[in-house]
Amino acid sequence: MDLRRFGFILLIIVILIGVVVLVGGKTVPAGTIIASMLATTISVATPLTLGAISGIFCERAGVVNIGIEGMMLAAAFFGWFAAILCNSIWKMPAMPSLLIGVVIAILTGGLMGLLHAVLSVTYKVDQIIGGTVINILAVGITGFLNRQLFFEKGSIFGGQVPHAPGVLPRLPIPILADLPVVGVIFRQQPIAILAVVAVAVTHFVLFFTRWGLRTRAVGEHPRAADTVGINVIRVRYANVIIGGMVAGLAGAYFTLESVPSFEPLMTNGRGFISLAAMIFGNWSPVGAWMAALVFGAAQALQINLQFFRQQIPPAWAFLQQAYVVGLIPYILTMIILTGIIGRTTPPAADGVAYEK
Amino acid sequence: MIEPVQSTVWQKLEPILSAAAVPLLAVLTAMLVGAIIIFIAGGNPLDAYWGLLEGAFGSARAISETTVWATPYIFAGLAVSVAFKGGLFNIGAEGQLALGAVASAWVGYALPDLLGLNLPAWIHLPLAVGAGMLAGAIWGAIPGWLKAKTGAHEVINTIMLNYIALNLTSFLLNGPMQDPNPLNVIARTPLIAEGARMPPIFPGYRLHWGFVLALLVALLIWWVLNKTTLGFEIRTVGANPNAARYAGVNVARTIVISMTLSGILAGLAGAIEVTGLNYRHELGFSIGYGFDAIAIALLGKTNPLGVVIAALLFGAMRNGATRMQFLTQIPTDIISVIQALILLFVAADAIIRWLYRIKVGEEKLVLTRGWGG
Amino acid sequence: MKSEASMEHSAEPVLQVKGITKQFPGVLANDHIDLDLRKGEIHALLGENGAGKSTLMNIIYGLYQPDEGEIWVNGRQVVMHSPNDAIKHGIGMVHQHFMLIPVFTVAENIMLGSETVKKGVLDRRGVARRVRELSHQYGLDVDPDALVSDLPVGLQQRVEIVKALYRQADILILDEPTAVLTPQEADDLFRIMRELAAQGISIIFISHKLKEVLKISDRITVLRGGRVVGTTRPQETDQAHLAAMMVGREVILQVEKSEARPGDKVLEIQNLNVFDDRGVRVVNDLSLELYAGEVLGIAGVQGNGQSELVEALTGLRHIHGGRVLIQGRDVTNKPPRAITEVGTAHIPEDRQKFGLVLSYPVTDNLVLCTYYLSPFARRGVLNFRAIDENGRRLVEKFDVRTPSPYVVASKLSGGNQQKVIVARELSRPIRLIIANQPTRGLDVGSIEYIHREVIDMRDQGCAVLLVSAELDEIMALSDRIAVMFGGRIVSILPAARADRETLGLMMAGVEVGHPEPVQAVT
Amino acid sequence: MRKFVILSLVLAFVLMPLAACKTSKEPDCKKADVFCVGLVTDVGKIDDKSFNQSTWEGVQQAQKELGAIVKYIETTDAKDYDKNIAQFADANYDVIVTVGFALGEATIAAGKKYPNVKFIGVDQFQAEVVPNVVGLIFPEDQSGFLAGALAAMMSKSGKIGAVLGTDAVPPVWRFGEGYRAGAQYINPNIEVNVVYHNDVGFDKTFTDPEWGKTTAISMIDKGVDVVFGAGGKTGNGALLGCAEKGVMAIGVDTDQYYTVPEAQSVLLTSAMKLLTPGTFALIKMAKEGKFPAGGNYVGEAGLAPYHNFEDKVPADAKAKIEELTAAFKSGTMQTGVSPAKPQ
Repeated sequence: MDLRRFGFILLIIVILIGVVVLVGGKTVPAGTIIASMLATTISVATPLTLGAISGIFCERAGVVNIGIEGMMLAAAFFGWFAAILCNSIWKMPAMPSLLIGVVIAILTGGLMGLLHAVLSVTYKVDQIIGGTVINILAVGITGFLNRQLFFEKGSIFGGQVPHAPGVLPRLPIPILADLPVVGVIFRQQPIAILAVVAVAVTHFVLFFTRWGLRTRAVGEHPRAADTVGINVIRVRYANVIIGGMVAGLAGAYFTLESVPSFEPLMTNGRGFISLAAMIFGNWSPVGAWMAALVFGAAQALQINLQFFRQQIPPAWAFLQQAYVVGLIPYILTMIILTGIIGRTTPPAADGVAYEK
Repeated sequence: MIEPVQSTVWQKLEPILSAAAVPLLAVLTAMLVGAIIIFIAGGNPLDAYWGLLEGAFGSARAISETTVWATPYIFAGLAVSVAFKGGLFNIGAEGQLALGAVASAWVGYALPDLLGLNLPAWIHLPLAVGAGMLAGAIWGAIPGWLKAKTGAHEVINTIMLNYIALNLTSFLLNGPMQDPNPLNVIARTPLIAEGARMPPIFPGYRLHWGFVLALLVALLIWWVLNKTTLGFEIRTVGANPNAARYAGVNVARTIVISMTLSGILAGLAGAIEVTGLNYRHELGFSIGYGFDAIAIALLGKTNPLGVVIAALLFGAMRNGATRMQFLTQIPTDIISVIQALILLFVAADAIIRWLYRIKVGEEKLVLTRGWGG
Repeated sequence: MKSEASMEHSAEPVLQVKGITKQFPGVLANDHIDLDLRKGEIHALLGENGAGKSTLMNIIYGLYQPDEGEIWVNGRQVVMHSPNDAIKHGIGMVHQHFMLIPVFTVAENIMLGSETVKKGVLDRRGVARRVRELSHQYGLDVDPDALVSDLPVGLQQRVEIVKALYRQADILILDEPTAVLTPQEADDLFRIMRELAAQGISIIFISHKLKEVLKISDRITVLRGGRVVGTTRPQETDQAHLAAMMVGREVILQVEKSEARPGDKVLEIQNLNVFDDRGVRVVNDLSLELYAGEVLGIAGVQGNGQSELVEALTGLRHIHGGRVLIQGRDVTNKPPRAITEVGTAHIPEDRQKFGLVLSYPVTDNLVLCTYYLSPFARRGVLNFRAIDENGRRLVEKFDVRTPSPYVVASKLSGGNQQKVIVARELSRPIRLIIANQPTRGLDVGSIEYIHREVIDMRDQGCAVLLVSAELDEIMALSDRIAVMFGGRIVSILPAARADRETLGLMMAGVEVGHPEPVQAVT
Repeated sequence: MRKFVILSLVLAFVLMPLAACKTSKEPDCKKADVFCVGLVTDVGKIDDKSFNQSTWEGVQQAQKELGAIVKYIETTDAKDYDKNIAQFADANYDVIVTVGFALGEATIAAGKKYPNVKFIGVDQFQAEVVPNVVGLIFPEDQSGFLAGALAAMMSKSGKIGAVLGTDAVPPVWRFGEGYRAGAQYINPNIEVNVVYHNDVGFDKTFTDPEWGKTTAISMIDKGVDVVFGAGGKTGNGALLGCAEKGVMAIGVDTDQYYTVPEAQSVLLTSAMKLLTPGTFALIKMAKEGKFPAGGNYVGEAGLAPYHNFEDKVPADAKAKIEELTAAFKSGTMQTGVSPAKPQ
């Protein structure tokens, strides 16, 4: 695997954390800062990681997916909707409601994936347009339903935002969770844990199983796959739908794990950042995960630099500007794309509809 | 062997017919589906659409407002179309538009003080608009150049540049460029000088010369694309970059030109909003123009004249939405749903062809060949 | 000479196709084709491009569904819905364009589609073992752990064969297997084929090269225009006869042409060095001179740097060392346009990918590299009257078969598409023609037409650089023949003194002594 | 055939609404006995769980208690302000509520254009006096000040924080700076960490709970033990973060003990800015003909009940808050926070 790239990515994370330690070290012990940076980094990285994994499933099978954003948003909404339906209408206890919510979110993602597959595999619609359709559709539908269902007339809850079942609990890993600084890493909520599991599983599936071999073959040279009797269409459908489901899980993170509420547009462009993370990590699950961590660290940096505003030396005053720090992930991505740090090589047949 | 002359006529006619059919049917189908959604949501579709229509065309003022909405849509739609013609996908219209607005606003209010004199309109207005075009040009040229030089895919780069532009604008409007007037509490620039403003065409109506300009620019773009060597090069690179290279077209250069031109048009959209309508740039305006522009370009089949029609349609919807909500209190989000459906049906025209049993096949526009690493 | 093995078994047919018919829009690709293959025989399927060979094979292999007809394997009728069925019935196919995934290893490519899995994990080691066994059994040595992208063509072809054998194929379809091989590599392949046949594998061998067909096969079936013309045995026929069956009339393999009258030096290449996309040096210190009024043929097996050479000459590929002069003007690393402007015509390798914009009307394609010049454009504005006029004239002159000059190029047949390119390139004021595989995949009619045009241009004083993988074409057209191997010109000799065998050896890089170093013939 | 299909559909498209035009029935607001109230939102949705929604609830109260006919229009783009106000004015609505400082100028302009219509400009400080336009403003700085003071008195670590929407919105900025001032008024060397959510689009800054929560937790990790969450859902996110960490939280706008039940256990109080009652009060005055003649109407602000912390907040702290509240009421005390963020 591309060690040079990983080294570079790790370096960035260390630098980002280092900056904060340098700035805030005087007032807050370094250990505490690192711990809090790690915590923020991981929680921000969770949806990005899953989003990127979603992208990897689609693109390794040769289907470009810029609809991750929309898939997340729709899943976030319907998952949350299902959860509160169970909880406050059908009076189920919180835990089952949440779990049902997660399942619905995943299914929603799967449906969006199916739509994408129908458009780009069956109808051979330009895949980027297909993704754009999904993004716009998701914004419209969620915005419209959110209003119709939860606001005054037509609202099933009589205008009141119903009592939400809360969020998924943290599942600390026994001994590890009590470690000093790094302990936070082992005190995560289910979806955050699943994200890391997903990275490992995806890596295994892609590179060590029949499914993965065939998926990659379809993404690299569909005709060759066809001639050895692999059903290109089916493989692409399957992977795009799986990709959608993973994006759905990412969506669930927003409304069922992070906060118990839905807001229009709450995914806030994270789907696109996931896409960047995927490319950043050169279409490899581990790489994408690390890229997501970089973006997480950048976000953490931004929050912490505001927190330590007073401590920032005047020479570095520009760091106080949330705007300036906010640019880091985007600029990084563009640099990566130029291929300065190792060329990014997408699957050969990525984005090309398969004509028999 | 068909007789050439009449064959030319047919060649010119046939595509127009088949091109117009699908988008039109797509719009109608989307409206019908939208009606069903409204109905399920407990609203009265007929009332809603009536409101929409009334709000968009019900009166002279309504029509004027529709053009006001359509103007930026035309520019942005053209921007995306030009990129499409060149085989490029410009998702960055949003950012290019925002920076265009910022730039022309700055020239609009700051230049007189800098020079210490009030410029006459015939200098100031062109300068302000030009600044917007320049800003857009730069923001479009960057991804174009990166694509030409490094093969970095423009889609992801334009998305990134959108966020950068967003942060940049917020920063400027909250800080350096904020209206210093003590009564002002909003993240917005000062009003631009009289000299930099585009007068309304009829007193009392907001319909401004920017709309006329938009129509002219659409014609110009159509002419450039179809009647000039530059257009020929852009289209050739878009249709088959390899053949273009073999034929001696400078592909890299053409890519940069297409994206720059695209950026200029998007920047123009922002500049005109400032100089023709708001007379200042205010944070939060232009939310969602970028994606609407893509929908418009596709609905218009990337044909400049088609784009104008599509833009008028989208403008009418956005404008009429207010009236619709006033009459029926149906959330304006339904417009987004309908627009997404339109885009869906236009993109997957096979669905439409199947629904309405349209036989003619037309080659679908292939805009992207993966990320190109 | 034929393998004894095949004789014994030549009784029961392992594969029979009866009345296969396949209609494509416009063409009847297969018209009630009957064919039978016996156990352990090598059955050649002969026919020129477009005769329907590949279509038939794709049907047998389940890639296409026939409109009519039956397929019988080992006496049982079968229906091939997909390659899966073909594989199930022991049919393996080696495609003309290899179906290998470059970024995969040999083992991965071979197992793809019929993977063995241990506890959910791919059993790479097991596959590698099996591959070694097979390659040993049939004397093809392939390393299962190598990356396909690193292998030479010959080896990739063997990987394809192992791929088929790995799936227990006892019927093997080889589609134009020698197209990309040197005569010597081809001989290796033939050795392998006999070995396979000897061990009871039945082989369908597709080709349009008479000599090798006669050399290797037990039986020969000739296709023409989608029909079976007849089946015969090597010993009952000869080249001329086969050729006649193939094209329906005696082919004039020799284009009759007057003696060349070389004039001044048009193209001069000095110590040219060019790298390919992977940064490998593929044109190696190459020097060459080309004179007005002569055709210089570059013979060589594909992938010996010819394409890169042409790209370098036409400004499409960066030149790392050396100089290129056209009519004395240094055009080294000049952009393509600058080079066309000094009077160079370029007929590219792949007409659809590089030669045409398929979505453009013929008229626009005819001005693809002159659109910016008067009379087609003035001050950046296109003059469509001139463009249309030009289109109509050239369609007339070059006899492009099209309903109208305004039809989009994609609607034209391959031959006519090529004619459009030729028309575009040759209708300009030119001194130098660089043609790369100008007749690949064309029907005899078009081939002859294009050969004529080339010779006419030569007689009008053009210098012609002809790159072709078809030795016959090279020999028919050239006044001098340069053999290219490993990025070098191994030797240049007058066409008169060239014979297939020596050329073949040279193409394989074998040093062949020459009475005297040959320069331009005068 | 195809042309026929197109034609017929075009016809359908044109006729459908025409067929419908009878069905729409508008209440006649011209009649004296019909009291109509319209609301125009800022760029942003009516259900933003922030100022738009709180104001709308005030209007709805007017519907229940005054039998008013109420409607709202959501502004999708700043350029529509005038148009949307005109929708109501042209329909002879009696009162038009415009929400948000951004509509300030548009409201004044409309007030002059439609002298018979009463305009209520929420969060708009109206410097110019137009008889039928009243700005509904709140001393956010004061309730922020009280929140800060209480936080300073309750904090053990000497570190308190605030998670806010963008400071480009004056009320938010005033809450934040008031909070800072109040804390330092109690304890000059207390560490106050105020973080604004500036790095996203204007439309997202109030609806990014995930960011609010992440930020709050990041603060708490660094020893902050009281967090003030102000800014729609973003602020609520902060409260949820506190709930998770079991750290004291202070809500905003309304008594969030009821709007964010998940945070009840940690909710110390809320820095209130009573939009809903304020809006209703003004509408009521308009209905009863007691509408103020221009200028500004200062709405109610202050701290909400302590609820679960009733007996955890020491008496002297309560006393101090009482004292400060009184001082602000009487005007003997100023927060020293300017009305808007200095350039």
